[in-house]
Amino acid sequence: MPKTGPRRLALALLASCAFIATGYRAQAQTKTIVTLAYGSEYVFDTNDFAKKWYDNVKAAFEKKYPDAEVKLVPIPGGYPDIINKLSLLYRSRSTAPDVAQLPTPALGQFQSSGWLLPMDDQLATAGWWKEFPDAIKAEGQFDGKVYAVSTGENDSQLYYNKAMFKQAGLPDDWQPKTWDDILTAARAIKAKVPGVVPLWLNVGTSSGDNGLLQGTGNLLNGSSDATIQDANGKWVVDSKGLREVLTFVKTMYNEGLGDSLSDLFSPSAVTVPLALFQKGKLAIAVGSNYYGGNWTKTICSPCWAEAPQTIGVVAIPTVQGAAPGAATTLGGWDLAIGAATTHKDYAWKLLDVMEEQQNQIDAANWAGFVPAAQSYTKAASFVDFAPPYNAVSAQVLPFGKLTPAKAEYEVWSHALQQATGNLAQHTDMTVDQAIDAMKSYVSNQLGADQIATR
Amino acid sequence: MVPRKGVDGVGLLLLAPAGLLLLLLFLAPVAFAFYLGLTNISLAGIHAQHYWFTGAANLRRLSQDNSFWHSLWLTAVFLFGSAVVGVTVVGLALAMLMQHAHVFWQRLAGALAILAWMLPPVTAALIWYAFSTTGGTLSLLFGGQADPLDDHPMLIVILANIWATAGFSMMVLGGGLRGISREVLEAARMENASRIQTFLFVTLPLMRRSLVTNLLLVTLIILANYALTYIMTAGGPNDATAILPIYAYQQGFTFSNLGYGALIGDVLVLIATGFAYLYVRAVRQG
Amino acid sequence: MRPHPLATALLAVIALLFFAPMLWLAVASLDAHASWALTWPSLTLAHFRNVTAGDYLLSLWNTTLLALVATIVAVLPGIFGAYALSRRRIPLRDGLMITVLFLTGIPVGIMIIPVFQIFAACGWLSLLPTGIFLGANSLPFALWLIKTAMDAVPREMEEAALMERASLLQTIIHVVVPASLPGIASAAIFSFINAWGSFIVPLVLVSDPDQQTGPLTIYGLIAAANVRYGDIAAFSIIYSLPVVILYLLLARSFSGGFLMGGAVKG
Amino acid sequence: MASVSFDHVWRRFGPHTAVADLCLDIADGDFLVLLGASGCGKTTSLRMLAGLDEPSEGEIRIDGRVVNKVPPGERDVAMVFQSYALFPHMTVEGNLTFGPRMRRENKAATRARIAEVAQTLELTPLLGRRPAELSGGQRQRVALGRALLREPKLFLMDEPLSNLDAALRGQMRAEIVSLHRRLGITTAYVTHDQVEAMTMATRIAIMFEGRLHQAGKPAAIFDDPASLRVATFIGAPQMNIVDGQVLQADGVTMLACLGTTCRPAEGLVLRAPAGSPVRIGIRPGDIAFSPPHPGAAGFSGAVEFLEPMGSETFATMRCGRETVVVRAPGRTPLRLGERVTLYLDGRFTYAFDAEDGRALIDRSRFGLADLAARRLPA
Repeated sequence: MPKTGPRRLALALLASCAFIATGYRAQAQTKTIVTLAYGSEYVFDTNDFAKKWYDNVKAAFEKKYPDAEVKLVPIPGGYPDIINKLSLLYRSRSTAPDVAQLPTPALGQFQSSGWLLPMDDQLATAGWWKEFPDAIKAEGQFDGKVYAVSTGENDSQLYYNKAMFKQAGLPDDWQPKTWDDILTAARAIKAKVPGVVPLWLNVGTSSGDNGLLQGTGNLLNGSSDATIQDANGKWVVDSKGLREVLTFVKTMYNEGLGDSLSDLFSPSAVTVPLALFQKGKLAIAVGSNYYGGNWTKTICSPCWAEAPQTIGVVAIPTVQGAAPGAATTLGGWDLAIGAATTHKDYAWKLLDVMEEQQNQIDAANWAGFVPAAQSYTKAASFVDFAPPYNAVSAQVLPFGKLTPAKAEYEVWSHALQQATGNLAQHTDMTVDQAIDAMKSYVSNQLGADQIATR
Repeated sequence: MVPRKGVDGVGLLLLAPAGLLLLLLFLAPVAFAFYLGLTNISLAGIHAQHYWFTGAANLRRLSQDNSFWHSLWLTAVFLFGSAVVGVTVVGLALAMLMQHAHVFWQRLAGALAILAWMLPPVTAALIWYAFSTTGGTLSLLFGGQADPLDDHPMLIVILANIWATAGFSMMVLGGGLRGISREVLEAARMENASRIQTFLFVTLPLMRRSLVTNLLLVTLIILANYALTYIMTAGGPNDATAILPIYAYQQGFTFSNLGYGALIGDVLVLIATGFAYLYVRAVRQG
Repeated sequence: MRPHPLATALLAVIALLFFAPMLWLAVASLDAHASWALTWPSLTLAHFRNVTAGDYLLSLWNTTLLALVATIVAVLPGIFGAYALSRRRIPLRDGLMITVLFLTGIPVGIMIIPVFQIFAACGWLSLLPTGIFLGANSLPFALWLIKTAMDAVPREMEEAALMERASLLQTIIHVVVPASLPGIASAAIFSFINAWGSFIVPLVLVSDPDQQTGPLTIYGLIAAANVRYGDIAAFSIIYSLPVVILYLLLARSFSGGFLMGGAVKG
Repeated sequence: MASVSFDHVWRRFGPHTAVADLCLDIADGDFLVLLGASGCGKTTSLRMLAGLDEPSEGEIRIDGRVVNKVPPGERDVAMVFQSYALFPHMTVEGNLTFGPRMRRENKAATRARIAEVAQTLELTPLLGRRPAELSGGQRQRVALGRALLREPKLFLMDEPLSNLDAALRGQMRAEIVSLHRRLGITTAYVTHDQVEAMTMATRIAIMFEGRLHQAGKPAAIFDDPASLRVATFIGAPQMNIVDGQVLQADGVTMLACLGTTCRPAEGLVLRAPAGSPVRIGIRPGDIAFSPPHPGAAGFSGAVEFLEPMGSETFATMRCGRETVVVRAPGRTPLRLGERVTLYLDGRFTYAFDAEDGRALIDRSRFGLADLAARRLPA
């Protein structure tokens, strides 16, 4: 063997590394390519609608700007998977998407990572932006600049089966004023209507933060004290509000008013009530605004066009009926431009196309959103898509509260999910124990000086 | 000819591709993981791009992290149940029964056990999720309303891991059993030993080495293959199955603490290294 | 030996237990109204039709590519490396072998974060480099398996080739490799299955959706807003098929238990 | 065909010396058997000759050319390994063609050669089989065939018959010998089996612990062992060794042992001073039950043990403090415990130095036949 052997080998290895590295980037491009990343299996009601909507956006954009091309980057999996994948994509300049659809609660993390570009200048010229309610404008705002804009909001409401209510001697035009009213109705159902789940409320860790948004988070926002992070930036682990929520969960599961653990803890827990309602197995649910849309003929997931005759909808009351008398979480999906983009003009133009009225209403209908722009929420094509549900969800939207847009929020959220899950699973657990567990978990993860009790 | 003195250039050249691959794509990342474990790098947030060495801060946090110690305990239970009790016992039972059963069932059981081992973890997880959730096959055996996965999550996860690894164990132990000379067993029979006595006093002692190496290998395999558990339960319900690899993933990817997650991963590396060390010793002593 | 009825009965029970979880997969893949529950199916082939098109096939193709790259990366350097370790004078050989053995015990999940950092910096977040990484990941075990097999090849056989004026490369290719083929084959199968089933690695390291692999497709479906149980089951069956075929092809060698026999002997 | 010469060859493995100062010539056309117990360095010597190993010191020459650094493939030697080293994944034909394929020899010519060699070794019907499907003898012939196909100038064989059963071994012995006679190729053959050495070799080289003790024609090694080690190694049952003394009486040198004396044959020189203690060696067949010449002095022995072998019986006799084995006829009248008188024959009595075991009687001028024909002195 000649002495140069190892060196030649090293050179060959280096060359092949360079080849791999460049081979994937150096495809000849004539058009400007704008990448658009989004959750393909989770955000829209079915993946067919996701495909349809993004294909529409792509076609519309490319028609308007013939020298540019949209490369779709669909991300499969559930809520945490989408966040993880997006975080990973952003970490490398070569894979960071130009435009991405991000969930509201994760915006703070993405912004503070330096991955997002502020777009105040462009927004100043956008008509739709002026129609956004302030609460929704705020969700993408950090240090006075806007980094993300809503592309649809989710809020929650109470759904109930009118036929079962009749059978249980309850009014079919139900107007609960307090949480006790909800429990009372559930108890009546349990007594009079056998074989059905009286009340659905998402608890536990299986759906991640999203489970909280569609479940107990709504109660917290309607409690006496909804503070999650106090004025000093500390995380609230014991408060009157938290105790009210945990007591509600404990009462509900101690009395057997809730669903089975396997439904609650399944990875697709948040969609369980949809199927249960359709099968006539569920009386009341604290659920997200998209249920109504899912039942329509258009979405058909599951198909149940007759739902409005059976399933009523009403705002979730506050704990004792205090003003404003309705509570909901607020959270949706936002569009943001990546800081690593090399053509931010096209990125903005793509974002602008996505915010057009028809696209926003399609997204709202197909993904079960409430559009952010106020004129869109009043458009017949939205309201009449899923009556009476869409009207109610549009009404409660202004009462929504945002969750803190911090990475640490995930820890707090996980602790509350654990607390509610444990109360549902272990009927002998007390509220004090649940609070203690939450306190120790958060102080463990974030540090003892980062927690607060109120 | 291998040169007797000096540097064996040809030998080193032959070893070079494998050595470089291991160095660049194995040892370097492991070393890097130990470094990251002592930094404040996060998946997203202000420390995503700009992170730095934080010394013993993560270590201090680890020592006070109840979730970590709980997770360590869960890992011990999990490994004991699946590797020590499960795979060794089931694997040995399979290997022994294979020698004595009717050939049809021998083939069938062997094929199923090895198939279960070869199935991709995602498929195995899917199968077991469906098997053990309400309404699933297992649930039907208890009347259809039972919810084994949520009522006994650790047990089910252990069973799933046994199911997915016993075939491997069966092959290793089967090899060991075949290595025992028939004459030794016949000698025991000539001494009037019963089947059970023969098993206890002849077969088992002769299998000692196979059993030990099998146990250690299986432990490493199960520890590495946490995708099965992750997909079935994601550590739930309520962290009941949050074994160390899952807790590391959770810290890194759910809570965004990549650095702290890496440190928990490092603990796992140390545990795995411990088992590997025991394995080497067992092999050496043979 | 004469089969023992009790042993047969026990083994039959175990066989059934191993089969029971698989039942759902078969039923759900053919059931028009599939769910997690095991129910009498209303037969349909729609699920199989659904999952043998477009993106599904693409993800299978990607998995195949990934597994093949990983196998080649593990086996080729594995053969030459194992030969060097088995036959050549390598300084600190025992230390190296023990290091290699330690490496086999390190869970791949641990390396995912640093490897991601490295790949992101290199611009390698795609299928081919991921396959190379998975190959490197299987390499220690492959080295160990192949070396064990080569140690068992009589040196005289190589010397006989040497006497016939065969070069070192010819000797390795024509004599050593065929003679240690069982070990090499098990290393190849191990690497292939490892990469084929790999879930977390491509999840993190492959960024292009067009390069998504089979397990991610399944996982994506499980966590979807709208779970298509039948499609998942059907796709899982198709995705697992190559592994089953591999098993059937090699069933005879497996029954010999060769796969680990060598490695365990150390 | 070739001649070989080992010139002060040493081979050390760390502190261990496998071959020490080996000087040995193999003449053109010789069948040299390297004989010795396992670990004596004979295989190492062969491997150095093959080029599979390299001397630490000294030179090996083939046809006068120093080959120390010549790779095995270029020495024009062929080797048959103890395990045959057949390639298990190739057919018999594949094994035979391997070498020519490696050397890129003409394919048609190779085919013709294979047919010829297969014919010679009766391998023709086996060409399509794999080694696993062959019997031990057949494998042996394939290994031989592979070596033959080379048409080498030197044949090396490393215990080629040790894996065969006794009957087959005898048959193959004859085949190899006749092959050698026909082809006349210089052969170096390693074995620990003295029967193989005696029956096959034209010359034998005996090694102990890395050292060559004696080289010569088989009969010469048997008749005139250069040392006690060689004397006891060759011949079965072993030569009896007893303590003795050199006596000088009336100007006649005598050997005394077993309570009797004997005189070496005339013309043999005993290289030891009178009165010195020696080791006396007598082969079992050279102890007689009747006086070899009138007036010969006998000694008494008691039958301790009988080993009837059919055509002969070996009797272990106790003679005072010593025990000797004596060859008796097959249907011997001897009974256990019986006391008989035995006689030594001075012509066939060997003497060795009590210290270093070297032979004290120089017999190189006489073969045993010469001695047997010679009348004994009274």
